[in-house]
Amino acid sequence: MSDAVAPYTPPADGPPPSFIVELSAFSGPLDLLLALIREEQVDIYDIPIARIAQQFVARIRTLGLNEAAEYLEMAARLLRIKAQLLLPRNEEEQWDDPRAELVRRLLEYQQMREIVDVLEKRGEERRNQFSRAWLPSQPVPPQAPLALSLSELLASVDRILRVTRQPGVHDVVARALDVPGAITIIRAVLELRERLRLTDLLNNGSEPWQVLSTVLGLLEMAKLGELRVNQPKPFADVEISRDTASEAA
Amino acid sequence: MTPLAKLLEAALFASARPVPTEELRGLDPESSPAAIQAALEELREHYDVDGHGVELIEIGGGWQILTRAEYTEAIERAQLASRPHRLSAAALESLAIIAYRQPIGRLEVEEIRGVNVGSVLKSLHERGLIDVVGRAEGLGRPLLYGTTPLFLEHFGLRHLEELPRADELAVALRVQSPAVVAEQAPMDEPVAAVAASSGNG
Amino acid sequence: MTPLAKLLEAALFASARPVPTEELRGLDPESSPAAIQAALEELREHYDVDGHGVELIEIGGGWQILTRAEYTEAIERAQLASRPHRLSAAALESLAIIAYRQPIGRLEVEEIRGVNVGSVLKSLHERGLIDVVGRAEGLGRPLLYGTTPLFLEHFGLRHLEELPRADELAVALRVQSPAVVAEQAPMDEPVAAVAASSGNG
Repeated sequence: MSDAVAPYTPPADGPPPSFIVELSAFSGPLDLLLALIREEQVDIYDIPIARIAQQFVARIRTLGLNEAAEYLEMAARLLRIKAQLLLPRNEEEQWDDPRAELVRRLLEYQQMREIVDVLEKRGEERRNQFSRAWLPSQPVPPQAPLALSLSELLASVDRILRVTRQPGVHDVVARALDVPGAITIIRAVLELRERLRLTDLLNNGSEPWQVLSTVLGLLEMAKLGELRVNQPKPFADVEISRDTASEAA
Repeated sequence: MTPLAKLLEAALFASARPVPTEELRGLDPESSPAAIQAALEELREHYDVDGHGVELIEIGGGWQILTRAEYTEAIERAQLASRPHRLSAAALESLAIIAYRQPIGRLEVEEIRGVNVGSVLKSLHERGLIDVVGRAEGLGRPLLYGTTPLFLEHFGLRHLEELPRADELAVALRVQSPAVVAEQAPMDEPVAAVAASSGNG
Repeated sequence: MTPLAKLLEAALFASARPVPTEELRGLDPESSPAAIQAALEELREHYDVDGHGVELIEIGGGWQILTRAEYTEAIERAQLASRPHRLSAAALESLAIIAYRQPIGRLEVEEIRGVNVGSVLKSLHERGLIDVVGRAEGLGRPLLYGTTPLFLEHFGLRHLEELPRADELAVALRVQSPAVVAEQAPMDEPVAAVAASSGNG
C-alpha cells in the first residue's frame, strides 16, 4: 500500500458506511488474502499463517475494511488457525493441518476468478455488438398452450413424498471446546476494533464447537472485565465492546 | 454495399426508434447530407432488388428497417407453436397436493410445501386447473380448492380415482409435521421408516 | 436469396433476442432441419460476403442478428444506441460460480466468495441472468439458482459447454458438489448426509 492512503478513522458512532467494500479494490476477504499471498510470494500449500494473518489485519485496518463483517470474520479465522498451529501436537495422533480448509477455499476461489476472466472477455466482445432494438408493436398473441404431462405431475408427487418423509435429523458428534483459543482470537479482534458483533466472530460455516467456544470465551472475558456483552433486545445481534473503564483502571 | 450504407444498416438496426436523416449524419460527420441520402437509397435498393426478408422505409421523417408484411403471419405462428407454457415446479407441486387432498385450503398446501403459495394458486386458478369448491369451517372460513374437469382433460384422466399412487401420498401427507417426527425418532433409525410407520398408525 | 433464407431473415429481424432453433423450424413445417440449417448458412454467408453492417451468429441456444463490432463506436457517438453497463466484480464472481455449480443455493455461493451475496443474487435475478431452478432438500428447502438463456446471450455463448471445462482451468475443482437437486436425489438417501454436506462443505 502506498503512503498516499490516509489512515482510516472509524466513525464515532452510527452504522459503518456500507459503500466501503464497494469502493475497495477487493471483492471480498478471499480476494485480499490471495493478493497478499501473491505479493508475499509464498506457497499456497504452505502458508506462513502468522505472517499472512498479521499482513491481513494490517491491510484491512489501512483500507478501513475492519468495519466489514466478512473481513473481520476472516481475520478471526486466520487467528484461529494460528492458535491451532501453536497447540502442542501428539506425534501418534493423526494431525489435520488447520490450514487445509483455507487452502481449499483459496484454490476454489482462484479457479472461480479464472472463470470470471473468461466471462469478462466474452462479455466485452458481446457488448460491442448491438441487437435489434426497435420492434414494431405486434398484437399480443393468444395464451400459449399448456404443456403438462402425467409423469411431470407424478414426479412432483415424488418430490413431495421425499420432503415430507425426510425431516431434518442431524448426527451429533461431540467435539472438545477450545475456550482459551477463542479468547486469544477475541482479544486480537478487539485489538483491531473497539466494538463488534458476535456475528463478526462467527460465520455460517462455524461449527457448533466453535460457536460454543466463542460464547464461553466471551462470558469468561466479561467476567474478567475485559469486555462488555450487550444484547439490546431478544434475538438481536449480540454486541461486544472493549471495557475501556477497566482498561484505564 | 458501400461502407456508409453498411454503417447506416447497423445504426438503423441498433436504434430503438425510427431515425431522422439529420441524426444519421452524426454517424459520420464527414459525409454530406447528399451522401447519406444516396447510401439510404442504396440500402433500400439492396433490400428490394437482392430479395431480403426486410425492407427500408421512411415514415414520419424517420428511417426504419421492417420485416416484410408477407412473413408476419408465419413468424407469429412459429412463436406460438414453439412456446408451450410449462408449469413451474412450484405450480406442479401445489397442483399435485390439491389433486390428492381436495378439498384443501391454502394454508394446508403451504404447510406441506413449506412456502407461500398465494401467487401459485392464483395462476393455477387463472389457468382453469383448480377452482374454489367450498369454504372450511372455523376462523375466517378459508376457501377450499379442488381440481377442475379441465385438469382431468389435461392429464387424459376420466376421473380422479385414476390418479396413481393416491394411497402412498395420502399416507405420507397424514404424517405429523417434520419437526414433531424428528423429536420422536430414535437417532439411529432411518428416517423413511419412521415416517412410514407413524403414517400407518 | 432463397425464399426460406428470406423468411428466416425476417423472423430473426423481428426478434430482439436469439430465436431458438425449434422456433425457426416452426416457421416452415415443410422444411427439413437440414434445409433450415442450409438457409441459415446461406444467410450468414450473404451477410459476410456481400458486406453488411450486421452478421448472423449462433448464441444462447438460438440464432441472432447483431451489428458488427466495427460500427459500435460510431453508433454510440451518434447516440443511437448505448452499450449495456459492465457487470460488477461481485456480480461476475457470483455468476461464474452459479454457471459452473448450478443448481446451487445462496449459502454455497457465499461460502465460495466469502461474502454475503443476497443483494447481488437479487439484482442478477432482476436482470434475468439467473433464475430459481428448484429447491434443495433439507432444512428450509433453500432455493437453488441456475443461469438463464439471457446469461448465455450476455456473454456471447452458444451454450454452457462453451465455457472452459473445469479440468482445463489451472486449479482443479472441488471433487464433489454439495448441492443436492430435488429432482436428482435418490429416494432413500438419508437427509442427515445432505444437511451435513451443505452445512459446512
